[in-house]
Amino acid sequence: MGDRTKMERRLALAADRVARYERMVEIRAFEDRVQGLFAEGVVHGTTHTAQGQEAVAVGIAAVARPTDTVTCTYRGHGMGLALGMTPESILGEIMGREMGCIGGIAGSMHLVDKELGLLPTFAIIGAGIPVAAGAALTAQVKGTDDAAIGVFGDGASNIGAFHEGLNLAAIWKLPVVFVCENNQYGEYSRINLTTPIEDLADRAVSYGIPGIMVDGQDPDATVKAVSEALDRARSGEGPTLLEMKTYRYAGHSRADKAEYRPEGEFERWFQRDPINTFRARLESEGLLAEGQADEVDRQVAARIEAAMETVKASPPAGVDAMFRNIYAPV
Amino acid sequence: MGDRTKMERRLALAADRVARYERMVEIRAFEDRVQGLFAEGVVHGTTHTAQGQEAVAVGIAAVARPTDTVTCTYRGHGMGLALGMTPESILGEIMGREMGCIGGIAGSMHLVDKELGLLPTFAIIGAGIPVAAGAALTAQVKGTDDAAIGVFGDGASNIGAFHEGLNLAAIWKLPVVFVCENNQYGEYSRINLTTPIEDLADRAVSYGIPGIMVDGQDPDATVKAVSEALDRARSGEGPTLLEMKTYRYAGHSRADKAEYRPEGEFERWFQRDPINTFRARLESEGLLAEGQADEVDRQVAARIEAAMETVKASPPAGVDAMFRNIYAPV
Amino acid sequence: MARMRMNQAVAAALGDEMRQDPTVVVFGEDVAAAGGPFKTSDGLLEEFGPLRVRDTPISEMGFLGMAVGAAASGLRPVAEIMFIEFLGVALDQVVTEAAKFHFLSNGVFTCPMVVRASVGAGLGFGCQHSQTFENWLNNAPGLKMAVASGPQSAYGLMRSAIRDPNPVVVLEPRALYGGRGPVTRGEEGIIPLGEIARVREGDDVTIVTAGAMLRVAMAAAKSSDNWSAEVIDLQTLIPWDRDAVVSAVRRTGRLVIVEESPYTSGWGTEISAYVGSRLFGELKAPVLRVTCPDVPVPFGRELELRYMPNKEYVTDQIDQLMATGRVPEPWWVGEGSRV
Amino acid sequence: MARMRMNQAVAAALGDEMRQDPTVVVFGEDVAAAGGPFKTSDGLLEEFGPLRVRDTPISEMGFLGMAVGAAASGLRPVAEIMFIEFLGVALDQVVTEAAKFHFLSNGVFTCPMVVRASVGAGLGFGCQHSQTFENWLNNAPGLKMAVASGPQSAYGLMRSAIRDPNPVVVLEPRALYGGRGPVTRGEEGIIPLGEIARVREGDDVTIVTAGAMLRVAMAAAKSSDNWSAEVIDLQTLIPWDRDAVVSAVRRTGRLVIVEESPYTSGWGTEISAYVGSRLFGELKAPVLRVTCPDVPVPFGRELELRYMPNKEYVTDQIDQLMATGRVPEPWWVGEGSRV
Ligand SMILES: Cc1ncc(C[n+]2csc(CCOP(=O)(O)OP(=O)(O)O)c2C)c(N)n1
Ligand SMILES: Cc1ncc(C[n+]2csc(CCOP(=O)(O)OP(=O)(O)O)c2C)c(N)n1
Ligand SMILES: [Mg+2]
Ligand SMILES: [Mg+2]
Repeated sequence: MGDRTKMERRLALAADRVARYERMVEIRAFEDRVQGLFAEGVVHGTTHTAQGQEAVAVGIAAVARPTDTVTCTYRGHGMGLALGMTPESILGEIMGREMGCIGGIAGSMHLVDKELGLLPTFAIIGAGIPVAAGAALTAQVKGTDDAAIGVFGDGASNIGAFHEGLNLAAIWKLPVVFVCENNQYGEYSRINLTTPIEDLADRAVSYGIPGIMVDGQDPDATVKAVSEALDRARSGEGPTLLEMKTYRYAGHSRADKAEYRPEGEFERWFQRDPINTFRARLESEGLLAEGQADEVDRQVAARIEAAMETVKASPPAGVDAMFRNIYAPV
Repeated sequence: MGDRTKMERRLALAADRVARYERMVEIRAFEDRVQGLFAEGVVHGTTHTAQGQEAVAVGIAAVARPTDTVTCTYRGHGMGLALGMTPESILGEIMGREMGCIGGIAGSMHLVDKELGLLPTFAIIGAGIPVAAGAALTAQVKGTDDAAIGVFGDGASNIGAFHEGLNLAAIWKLPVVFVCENNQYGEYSRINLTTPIEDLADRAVSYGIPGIMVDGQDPDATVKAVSEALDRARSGEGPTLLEMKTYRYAGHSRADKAEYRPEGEFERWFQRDPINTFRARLESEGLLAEGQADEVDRQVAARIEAAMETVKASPPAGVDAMFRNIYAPV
Repeated sequence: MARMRMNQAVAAALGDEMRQDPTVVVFGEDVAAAGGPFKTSDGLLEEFGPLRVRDTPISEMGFLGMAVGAAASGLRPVAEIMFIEFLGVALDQVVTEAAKFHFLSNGVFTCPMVVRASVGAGLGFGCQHSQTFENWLNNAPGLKMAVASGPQSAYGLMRSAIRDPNPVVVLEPRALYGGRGPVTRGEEGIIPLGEIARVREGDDVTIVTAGAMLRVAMAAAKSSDNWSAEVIDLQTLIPWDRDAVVSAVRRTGRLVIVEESPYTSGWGTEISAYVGSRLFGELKAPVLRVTCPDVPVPFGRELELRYMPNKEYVTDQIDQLMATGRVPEPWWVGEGSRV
Repeated sequence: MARMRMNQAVAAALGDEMRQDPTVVVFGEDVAAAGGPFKTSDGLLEEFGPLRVRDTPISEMGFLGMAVGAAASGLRPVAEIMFIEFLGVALDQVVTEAAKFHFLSNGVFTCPMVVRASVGAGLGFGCQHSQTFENWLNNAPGLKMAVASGPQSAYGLMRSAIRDPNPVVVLEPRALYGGRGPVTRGEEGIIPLGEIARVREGDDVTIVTAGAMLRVAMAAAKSSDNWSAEVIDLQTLIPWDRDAVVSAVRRTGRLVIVEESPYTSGWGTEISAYVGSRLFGELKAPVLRVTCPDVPVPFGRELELRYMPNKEYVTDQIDQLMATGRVPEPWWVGEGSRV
């Protein structure tokens, strides 16, 4: 892995399934480490981690172009890493350091990287959905074949912005892919308590667009689904709703121990852990050699630890940062 | 007809199809007269009339109880009359008179009658939809078997409040019926320009509730559909979405001549005019005797003219009305 | 210099910018085929085509969100909110997303979007279609807000708003759409954001106003023999030109704000509080806010006219201020309402 | 008189009202099974059951609309908006529907609903989860708005809010939820809406504050030897008790507002403008607003503490006011930001 640039990190995923595996391992390790940080109480505020959902982020990043636009939520570290952001720039933001992607002034819920196509992530449920459609509008008006990807949760599919965003994108046939990460929970509520249907992909009916259920635990499946939906988008056929069935291993945020989960649920999902399953597949296909996976684990851990040290040693955001970038100069 | 009280007017519709016919004629005549008023320029502001949609309003009023709650839009005169409001109380409001249902302080878009179950009508698209669900919540919590009916347009089915209101009602199995008056237009835009699907009833799929298409030009059909949906609601089976296919004869509001309509469209719909069709049916069934319909027309016209005279002769809202009812006394 | 109605001036500004800048797009409910419910985009669809001029479904949250995304990725969207009240279903995108977009991108993204909204009373639309609601927007650093007071200002402010790299809300008093006036088009017609217009010179009192109240304030100022009033059209409400207003008031010694909004916490409240404190000890009279009462906007021509400040009322209030050196009671105190 | 945390006091108020009045229902996101994201409804589901205590889908517009309908038809709903920002997706129901409901029903319907919302900075939630946004609500006649400053006031105001026949928004500063204090329950613990609390006596200056800033203002008032400050907890922001504030300030001759909000058009602006004009010529010093700067709320403990007024800053500002009789520059002028 070493110290590749973020664009190298991004492009690595395109063709290389082993790189996708590595990135999933990185996300898992990063999120575990971040959770630890908060548990230690060294970081202010809150955080929302994405262990268990790695295959969704990697599936998107592997097929989207850097010139495509991605909107994402406060649960964004995994997506950021997948898209190519460095651990330092995310960790820096989480820890309020100048080297953070927003100068350390915004915290864990807000990540951004223009070169990688990531708009500032959204802490308001549903807000990023019509925004993704807006980026797709740009592509349509300018006549590029770029597309947009709007990522949001199962809970977000109940809010008005979801309905309005999908409807607008459908009627204008905008080049956008809506990815619903159905991780089974919105905060502390299981999806069935707040949502009267089983498969959120069915909501595509309301907009006359394809609604496709995807195994969100399988990076080959997520890559395929996103790739097909992006092709549809780029060729002018309009939006697609992808429901990625996945699972949130951690609690909703920093303090949540997820004690509301039915017994055995986590264990059942963990049997289909995206990392373990993918490793086994790559090993059986001969793409990962004996022992290579362990080596990846070690390298990743070292890389995260190094990032942690770098960030810890770096200066915090200064008071002056508060006054920067309020208005863009005319 | 004569001078029946509003409650008599309401109850008249329950069993008597001829009364429903008369009320439809009344609504048509009332709306035509109101349009004339605005064309003459004697009234301030704007108005939205409902010629062509009479069978929807009458269908609801015929089967809902006065203890049920109805939420409705700015296009509310027909619904108000159907529910039993007197022409005077509506005309008084339209013309800014003290005798108007809100004391003449609110104008054509806002009607109300608590005894008849009509909440203040909503001038913001979609706003009444979750409000209807809220009235249904009251019935559910109090354990009555009352229900609520939320009426809104085709255009409103694109706004977030629609999505959120139906979703909430569905997950809590609230006793509410959602009636979408699909009159083919939202303002000056034909529904196909803003809505990517043909049948709005299909949107029920998103909430796991029945979505039923109804011939909104046939009062027997609307009565039947609302009646079945109310039964469902009252027996605890939850909400229903009824899409009433109908047609707005007039323009969107006061000034609109509806020149954007495709040629022949009005004429095609007018062939299935709800009043004409229903009259023919009642005549063929022997419920309306020869010449009786014409007599109804005359009586209704006279009744509306009398109301007009009464209202014109009545005092306008005074300045003091501006300061009343801002806060309810503690 | 052509004479045109204010709605035509808006359409002219949109057209002129669209001609120069192919990234400007216009959308909203019935703005394309119908040319706008108030004809503020008449002719744009015909000239610029359906890719750049679009009718949206009724979904303000959706299409303002779309404006944010479009602005961030290279367009300059102008979205119409038909009546300012409808922003109540979409405020999040303006105040919590757009206003913070540049900040949240570490200064890398900009969000050059314009939200046009018609505002105000006077046309008999009743209490859910007649408000101004500047207060929804005036506590959101990152956002700009301007308000048109006639054809030229509608034209000039709109062009600046479209060029501005920040999200700008432009309020257009609905009652002014039909009013005609001369309009200078092109670069000379552009009015920079953040600057006042001194519309009238005067020595005894500075009237600060905006939007539809400009003509009321002007009428009052012209009609009085008792005092001579300078009249300032604030034009940009956020950020407002504090220095210009303070120095104007320092000269006359008196500040009167004429505003179409309920009394409590209208936009003029900030002007009053700021100037009152800054010029403490230098003023000859207390700052006076001439506003609407704290009630929902009534329907009915007479009541609506009564609701809004009018020439006679403004004149009378200033007469009293000059005579007594105290803030006079507003008219509605006699009607049983508190200030 | 039990000691409890403010979040417990909120739950106690809800429970006490629910016990007395079977029409009170509580709903919001995760308020039932989880007892509320901030544990402000802990135990209610267990005691009152799932008919009256409900978890909603994420749909603020939907469930506030539902509150309007429920209130109009015979319930007294209390709906939780987890962070005030989320009202940005639902403001319509509060400001355009609920606030005008009684008016639009000719006085026949009432709309006795309560919207609880947590507000403010201090917990590191970043710029989309730390604002106060009172300004969204302060120009909507028909609505009331109160803000809690600790356990007792959270308890007492909430009970009044639930009993009030009008829509009431109750703001709860999130940073105070964990703070403990004595709480008188029952009828004596109830605090009427529309009244101030004079929390401290003093002669030189009247500090008007609310919510989380009460403790800051108190700390400053207690620590100063240079001046003696009366401290008023405004408690109800709409309608605010003008007479009480005016007569208090008349006595001390100086008004300082301490407020957690950006400077421009925070709630204190109205207090400043109103009192400044009413007491023109009677004040010994200009009205001073001690607020946050006009920036998005920053993340990071140090920066957040810097962002909000703190004891030292309030003290220093008042020291300067007393010494110079002028409004001092706020701290951020030195940082390159305008006031
Ligand atoms: C409009 C709005 N309402 C409520 C919240 C609080 N909130 C933050 S995360 C969350 C749950 C979201 O669930 P889901 O969409 O499934 O995403 P996940 O957290 O599972 O990734 C809620 C309710 C919010 N941020 N915005
Ligand atoms: C939130 C909101 N957006 C826009 C409007 C303006 N508006 C009033 S009526 C209307 C069309 C509504 O169409 P539909 O729902 O089909 O009802 P119809 O008028 O046909 O009865 C629009 C866009 C509004 N009142 N509220
Ligand atoms: Mg989820
Ligand atoms: Mg319609």
